[in-house]
Parts: sequence; C-alpha cells; structure tokens
Amino acid sequence: MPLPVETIRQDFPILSRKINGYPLVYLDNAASSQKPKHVIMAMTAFYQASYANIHRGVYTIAEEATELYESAREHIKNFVNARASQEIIFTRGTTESINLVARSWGDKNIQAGDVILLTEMEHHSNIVPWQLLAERKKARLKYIPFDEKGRLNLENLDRLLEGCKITAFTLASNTFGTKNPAKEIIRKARAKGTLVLLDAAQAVPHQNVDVVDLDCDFLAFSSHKMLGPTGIGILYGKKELLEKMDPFLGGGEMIKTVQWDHSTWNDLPWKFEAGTQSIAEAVGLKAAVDYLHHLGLKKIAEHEQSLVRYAMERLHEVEGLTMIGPPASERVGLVSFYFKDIHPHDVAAVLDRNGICVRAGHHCTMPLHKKLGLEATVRASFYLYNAKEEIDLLIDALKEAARFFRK
Amino acid sequence: MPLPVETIRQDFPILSRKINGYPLVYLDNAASSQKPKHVIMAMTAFYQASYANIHRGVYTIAEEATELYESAREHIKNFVNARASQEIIFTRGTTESINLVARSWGDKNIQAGDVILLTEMEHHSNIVPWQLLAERKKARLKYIPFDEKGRLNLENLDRLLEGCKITAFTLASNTFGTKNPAKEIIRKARAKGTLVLLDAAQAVPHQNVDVVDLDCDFLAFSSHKMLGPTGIGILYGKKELLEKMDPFLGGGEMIKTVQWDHSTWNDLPWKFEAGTQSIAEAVGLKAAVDYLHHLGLKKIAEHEQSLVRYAMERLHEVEGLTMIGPPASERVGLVSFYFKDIHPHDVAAVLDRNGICVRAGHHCTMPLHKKLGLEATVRASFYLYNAKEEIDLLIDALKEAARFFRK
Amino acid sequence: MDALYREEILEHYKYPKNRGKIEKPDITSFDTNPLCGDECRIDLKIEGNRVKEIKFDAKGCAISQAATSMLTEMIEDKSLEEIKKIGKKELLEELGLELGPVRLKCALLCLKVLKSGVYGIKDWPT
Amino acid sequence: MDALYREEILEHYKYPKNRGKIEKPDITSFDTNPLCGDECRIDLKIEGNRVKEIKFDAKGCAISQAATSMLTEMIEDKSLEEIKKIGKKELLEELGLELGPVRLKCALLCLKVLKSGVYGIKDWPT
Ligand SMILES: Cc1ncc(COP(=O)(O)O)c(C=O)c1O
Ligand SMILES: Cc1ncc(COP(=O)(O)O)c(C=O)c1O
Repeated sequence: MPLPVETIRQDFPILSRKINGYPLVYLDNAASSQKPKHVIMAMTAFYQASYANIHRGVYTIAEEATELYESAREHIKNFVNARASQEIIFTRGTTESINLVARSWGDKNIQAGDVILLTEMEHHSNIVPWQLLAERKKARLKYIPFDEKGRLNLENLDRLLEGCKITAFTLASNTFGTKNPAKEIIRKARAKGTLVLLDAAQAVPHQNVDVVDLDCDFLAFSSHKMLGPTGIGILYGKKELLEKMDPFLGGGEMIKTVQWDHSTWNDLPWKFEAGTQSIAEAVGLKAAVDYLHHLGLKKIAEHEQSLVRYAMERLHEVEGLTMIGPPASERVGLVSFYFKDIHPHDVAAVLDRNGICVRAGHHCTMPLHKKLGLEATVRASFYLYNAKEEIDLLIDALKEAARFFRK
Repeated sequence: MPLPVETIRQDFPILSRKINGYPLVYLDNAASSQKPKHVIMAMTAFYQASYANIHRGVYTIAEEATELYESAREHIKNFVNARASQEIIFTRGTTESINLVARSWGDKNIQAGDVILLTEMEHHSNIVPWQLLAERKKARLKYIPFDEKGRLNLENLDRLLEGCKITAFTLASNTFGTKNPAKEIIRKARAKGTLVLLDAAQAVPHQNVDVVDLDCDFLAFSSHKMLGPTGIGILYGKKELLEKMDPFLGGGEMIKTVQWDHSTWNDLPWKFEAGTQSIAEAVGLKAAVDYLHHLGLKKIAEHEQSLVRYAMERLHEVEGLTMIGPPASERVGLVSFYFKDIHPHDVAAVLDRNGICVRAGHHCTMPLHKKLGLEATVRASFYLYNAKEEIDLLIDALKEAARFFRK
Repeated sequence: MDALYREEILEHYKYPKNRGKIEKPDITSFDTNPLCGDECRIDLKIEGNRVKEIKFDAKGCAISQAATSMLTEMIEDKSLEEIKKIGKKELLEELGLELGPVRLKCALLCLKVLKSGVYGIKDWPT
Repeated sequence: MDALYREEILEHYKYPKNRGKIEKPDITSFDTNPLCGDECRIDLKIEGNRVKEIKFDAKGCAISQAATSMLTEMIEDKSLEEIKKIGKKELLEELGLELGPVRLKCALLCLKVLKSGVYGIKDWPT
C-alpha cells in the first residue's frame, strides 16, 4: 500500500493555507519541513500540563518533564538504532552537532599536518567548522571531488585518506540530491584508522538510517527537517569516543562537581548538555519520530522516489531548463535546476505568486555552485505530504516564468 | 494599581492543574517559568500558518517567518534598551551566551596570567566556561567574596581588578536572591579597563534592565525564565566588541562567502548565528516580551518584592528553619532555606505531596553551598502569577514536613 | 505578477542604464549578498565633488539589477552630499515595490555598495 | 505521604543499619549524585569471597539513606557473585516505592557505589 498522502495532508494545518488565492504548495522541504498537528499539540499539551525544568526537580511536573525528555532520547536512540541512549546528545541542530565534534574531538586529536577529508558537495555547516579547526591546528583540508553528474569520484580515495584523522561527509546532498556510497567510504576509512562523521540532515528524515549498520563514529541531524520543531538537533557518537572527549560548553547540568578552581564532568550524555535544554522541543521531536515511525521510513522513501522521478521527467518539458545532479534513482527527493537566462530569484518570485515555495540560491553549498560555474540554482524538494499534482503546478508555473521573462 | 494576579493566573493553563488532588502551587520560577497562553498560541499559530526556514527563502511564508524572527530581535533590543538590533544575538540560553563570549572574546583576548574575576555566588554556567578558558590560556580565576548575609564584599575590589581583563557576575543571585550593586562594580571595572559581562538570567524576567544605563559590555539571559519557550536565549554585546570577535560556531547563515580553504563572515548579528535558528522559539519569546511589557516590569518587581517580604516573615514561624541571604528589601523574589535535621529532598517531597513545587538541591551553585557548609537548600521562587495564599500553603506544608520527620 | 515586476522594472532589467566599467574610477566599490550570491560593483568618476560618470556591473535577479540601474540614474550629476542623502526610503520609492525582507536585500545591495564607496567605509551596515 | 515514606523506610532512615566505617576495608567505594550533592561510601570486608562485614556512610535524603541501609542488609553474608546479581529491580522491590526519575537517582546511588566497588570499575554507569 502506498503512502496515504491525502490523509497525511490533513495532519498538516499549514497545507490548507492560501497564498494569493492559490493553495500553498510547499516544495522547500530540504530547508525545513512543516509540522503535523501531533507535533504542535504535543508541545502545547506539554506547556499546558507538565512544563518544568528537568533533572533537578523532585516535584511531580519536573519528574514528568524529565521522563518525557529522556524518553525522547530513547526514541531517537531506537530511530537510528544506536546501542545506548548515552550515545544520543541533544544539540540545537546539525550545525551545532558538527561544531561540537570539531571542537571537542578535533581540538584534542587533530595536529599540525593532519588531513581532514570532506567532499565537494558539503553544506557550509559541514565545511566551516572544519576550516576553523584546520586553522586552529594547522591541519590540511582535502575534498573528495564530484563528477559532472554530481556523484562522488572515489578513484583517489585511498590517497586522500592518507594521514587523514577524520572524514566528514553528507549521506545525501542537499543540492544534487545524490545518495552517497557511505558504506564504501566508511570501509576504506576504517582500514586507514580514519574516523567518520556523517551529516545526516538530509537522510534521517527520509530513509532508514542505522548507525550500527553504517558503522559511523558520529552522525548529525536536525529535528526541524524531520517534522519536529526548531531549536533541537542530535549528535550520535560512539560511546568510547564521547567518553574520551572534553566537554563542549560549560555550565549547569554538565558537571558532577564544581569547585573554585576546577570541575569534574557528569556522565554521558549529560556531559555535553550544558544549561537548560530544549525541553519542549524534545517533546515535539518525540512526537515527530512517532509520526514518521508509524508511517514507515521505507514507504516515505518510496513515495519521495516516485515524486522525484516524476518531477525530473516533467522538468525536461520546460524549455531552457537544466537540471544538475544524478538520475532520479540515485537521489533523495529533491532536484535543483537553473535557466541560463533567468535568475533563480526571479523564478522563485514568479512561483511564489502561484503559491509555490521553492528555494532559490546557493543552498549553503557555495563551493559546489562555484565549481559548476553557477551563482545559484532553484531547488524543489519533496516530503511525505507532497502530491504529484503539486509537481504539475510547479511545471505550469515554471513555464509561465519562462514566458514572462522572455517575452 | 497592583498587579491583577487573579486575571494573570487565567492566562496560564498549567495553573489549573491538580497534583494529588491539590492545586498546583508553582514556586520554582528561578529554575524556569510557566508560559501564558499568548506564548503557546503564538508558536502554534506560527507553525500552523507561516512556518518556513528564514533568511534564504523568497516565498511568502519564508518572508513572513523572517520578519517575525527579526522583529523578535527588535523586541528584545527595545526590552533591554540596546542601541542597535545588531547587538542582540540569539543563542540557546544564558549558558550558551556565556560560553560564546568565553570562546570568541576570551580565546582572542585572554593571555597567560590574566585575571578573570567572578563572584562566589555565581551559577555554574557563569563559572565553568571561565574555568575552561582559564585552563586553555593559563589565566587566573579570582572571586569576589560574599559575607554572612550573602552580600558581595567589595572592600578589595580594586585589588581584585588588577590585571583583570574581564569580570563576569550575576545581576541577581539565584540562591541568595541578592541584587548585586552592578553599577558600582562596573564603574570600578571601567576605571581599570576591565570588560564586564552580566549574567542577567535572574534579572531580565523580573525588573527593568537597561544595558545603556548599566554600561555593561555583555549581558546574557534565557527565554524560558521570562515566560518564553525553551530553546532560545540572548546575548547582548556592544557592537564594537562583537565586530572584533571571531565567530563561535561555523556553518550556514553566519558566512558571507565560503571557499575551499577559507570563508568570510556575515555581518552582525548573523555572524554569531550559525545554522538554522530557533525560529518558532523567537516567535514565542516575542509574545513573552509583549506580555511582560504590557504588565510592566516595575509592577512585576513590586509584586515579587511584596511576596518575598511576606514569605520571609512567615518562614520565621517554622521551627528549625534557617534562611540564607540578605533581608527582603535587597532581594529579587526568591528565598532559600534549610532545616538542620531534614534533608531538602525530603522537604520537597513532602511539599510535592501537597502540590507545591520548590527546588531542593544546590541550584547550580555548589561552591556557594560549600562555603556555607551546606550540601543543599530548599528554594522557593516567585513570579507574577504567584499569590500570597500560595505562600500560606507553603508554610503549612513546611510545618507538616517538620512534624512528619521529627515525630 | 504585476505588483512585483512592473513594466519599468522589467525595462531596467532588460535594458539597464549605465552598465559597464570605468577605466580609472575615482571611487569604486564592490559587495555581495551572501544569501543569494548577488554581486554588485559601482564605479564613479567625480569632478568638483559631483558625479561625472557612473557605471555598474551587477549579477543578480531582476529586482537587484533594476534597482542598481535605477539608482545609477538617480545619482547622475548629483553632488556627493546629495548622494549621501539618498537612503532606503528614496530608492524604494523609486522602485515602487513592496518587498519582503529577503528581496529587500536584493534591492538594497546597490545602495550599500554606493554608500560604502562614497563614505569610504568598507563594510557598510545593511 | 504514606506511599513515599512507608514506616519501614522511615525506620531505616532514623535508625540505619551498618552505618560506620571499616578500618582496613578490602573494598571501599565512594560516589556522589551531582544533582543534589548526595554522597555515599561503602566499605566491605571480604572473607572467602563472601561479605564478612559492611559499613556505609551516606549524606542525603531519607530515600537515599534508607536505600543504602537496606542494601547493606541485603548483602550481609552474600558472596561477591550473589552481589553482582543484585540489580535495580531487586533493590527497588525491597524499597517498595514508586519513584520518579530524579528520586530514583537518590535511591540508586548506593547500588552504583556498591557495584563499582565490587567490579573495581571507577565510574559505574547509572
Ligand atoms: C543566575 C543564573 N545564571 C545562569 C543560568 C543558566 O541559564 P540556562 O540554564 O537557561 O542556560 C541560570 C539558570 O539556570 C541562573 O539562574
Ligand atoms: C546537508 C545539510 N547539512 C547540514 C545542514 C544544517 O542543518 P541546520 O541548519 O539544521 O543546523 C543542512 C540544512 O540546512 C543540510 O541540508
């Protein structure tokens, strides 16, 4: 049975909104997803009935809040199949998760001359923290190149891994949509003793991700892209590694004892959770995981695959439009494209007049765009609530935009 | 006209909850505050009608979301009377705000032997980041002592400020309740060229805080203690200082350009806001600021002052109970106390049976407690929705606890 | 469509005024919009404190290109003092558009570049 | 009140068993609960792989003191193997209380200390 898209759409209040009289067609899911009422209601109910700060209170609502927060961690642990809940650290998002590793693991383990290996299709959030680390430590950044189809070229991988202490790459590209051959890279990295961080921001919301099966050392993702609220994200890390790492932020909750001149640290995962956490957000995220789990990631992936296949077929019809990236079968549910003679902003503006939300810009992958000789592209990205009919509307609007600017 | 407490209580859905058949009496406001329906509804409405990622989208809901987010910043700017909205940086909370300064300002400006001056009554979040910085840089931590009434002893302040690059202290103590003489300390610090960071976590929710009048360099506070949601906090910093500081986290949105080997940074305040921000939380915080502003911080402060005065009077009635800290007139609305023969956890547990929420523990001020020779205390902390009658219930329950454990 | 892309905007976009480069400009200034990769360079030739010649080069959307073209028209023959008086408000009136915060940045990049050139301040605040 | 502070718990709290210190313990272990400042030390005298003597010293609430006292009673004369089999479940059954996550930590600190002593592992996971 395919995904019951019409029923699903009823769960997302925003999808009944009209823009300039047109129904909202939300195709910017790679930037952030909309939220089902289950998630919104879970947070509202929490604030209305059980809100309190966690861990420290011995009264009823504080214990309820603590239980909810820690059970969100359990949910995430099961969702990515981690071995222990101590391996799940709550952060503000993918970006903070990666920065945490670059600081806490990186500052301790990276030395002058060491190689840090990224790919040419990384999001800025998986480039800049490593640039800053490389600068602090005089380490060297290298990049696995991509080919003209937006696929990683692994020919020289062994050479690139030489002297490499950590490689950080995305499971799925937010610009090309490419699903990267993570297992192959991880196997080679393992052989060289190189650690692996996976940027799973575009993967966890859309497909089954199993950290044991992948055998990665760290995995970072964001709640807001997987139907959950803003303000919370996740870092998975192998326990042995997390245990040896120094804390990232200092403050309340991450300590065991504080004295005038020094402190000792709390156990995992709290060692990395300084200060009051995103409590209501954890409650919302838990509801999001339930929602996704209930529908099944496999079905969601199949649905998105059928949407991207259909979208790419139909985009071929639009005159002067060029798509970037691999064939549909090698993608998650997104496609980026451009017109040689119309700026992406203008395309997006015309689409917006028709109620259609797409992204126009560099999608936080400037180096990728630069390599393609482009400033910006238009990106349409799909999720479980998107329907084929919405792609038809997209195509119509793109044709209209082309007509308008060429008239 | 005094604060219309009965009307205000109607705005807080959680206050109608019952615990073991008793009405909820929430006296743990220093840990976190409850949320009025205005705040909860603002976030719900946002998720239901205008949710999108910000800054990058050129479609309607993305522009609406961006406008809401940036207008939250304007609200905060006006709330603390900052000169420009570039001086307001969104973080996850007070803890992250202080860590940001310790890293971004500290790593660049603190050298071996420099003094960092704190006080003996700081929250762990305003100790540990400085300990970590001192360790990284071989700097020296010093502490302004407090006297037997929980007041800062400023006798040796000039000497403590020698060689001191930055002093970080709390505007109001979360354990004693003491309102610290910030202006006096700041004046002396200025004279020595020492920068000043104020931990305003316990101040901004309860009284007017004016950064220009105070003339502080940095000010940190949290949304969740001022009726706002979890997951967002604020760092105010003087523009000239923020401009010279390096970024804290690297990633999307905080860059101007990214190239393979280096990047350049976005303008203030975005230079310090890496990755997807706490967007819905900013919307909720904005509603919280509106709510507080509408009632007036002055009235709120007066109400809390009358509550703490009454509470301290009545606590004298309870046999074997000792309060710590200064007289009511020198306090914000909170009071910590202990029984020599009953553990604070047991006190809190008995109170919880009666629906009363207080904190029992070290309140993240372990060094303070150690100096007093205490492991933990009980703390009752008040906010705008608390009523005198709730203090009567607290006193009754404390008397019951004393009877129970002494029988 | 009409509200966003008035005929005049489209005209400026398709047939920009003052596009080009000045060989030896008295003032030249360049900046980018990090959010969408727009770029803008403005060259000025000044004589007796007055704009003698103006050229620009801009990559970007219709709004940003049209705004730059219109801005250069607005300052032809103007004195530096007069230019300093041109603000957001004046440019947006000329454009005659209602813009959200993101597209506003597209429209205002040229003004930022012009101001930072005229005032000689590298990073003119937006 | 009754559910949380049963008579037996109060008895153990007011008149703890095995409180004290062993001069030359074969095993001694100490830990704290960072959330509330509770402290717990357990000393064991072992003979022939069996507990010969046991003493504890604990600062903390009634629950944590009573739990420690009860735990020391549970392991009197037990072999190290038998002790290793005592888990959360067994201790909580003995306590006979329903505890929230925070107070659970109060109750389980003594078990953590005992286990880390018996296994010789410094930071026994909670
Ligand atoms: C004085 C003081 N500083 C800092 C903090 C830390 O704030 P947060 O936990 O929101 O980061 C708190 C509250 O816990 C506090 O009371
Ligand atoms: C591949 C990838 N990595 C990292 C990020 C950053 O995530 P966030 O902005 O939630 O920190 C994103 C999304 O923006 C992304 O698509």
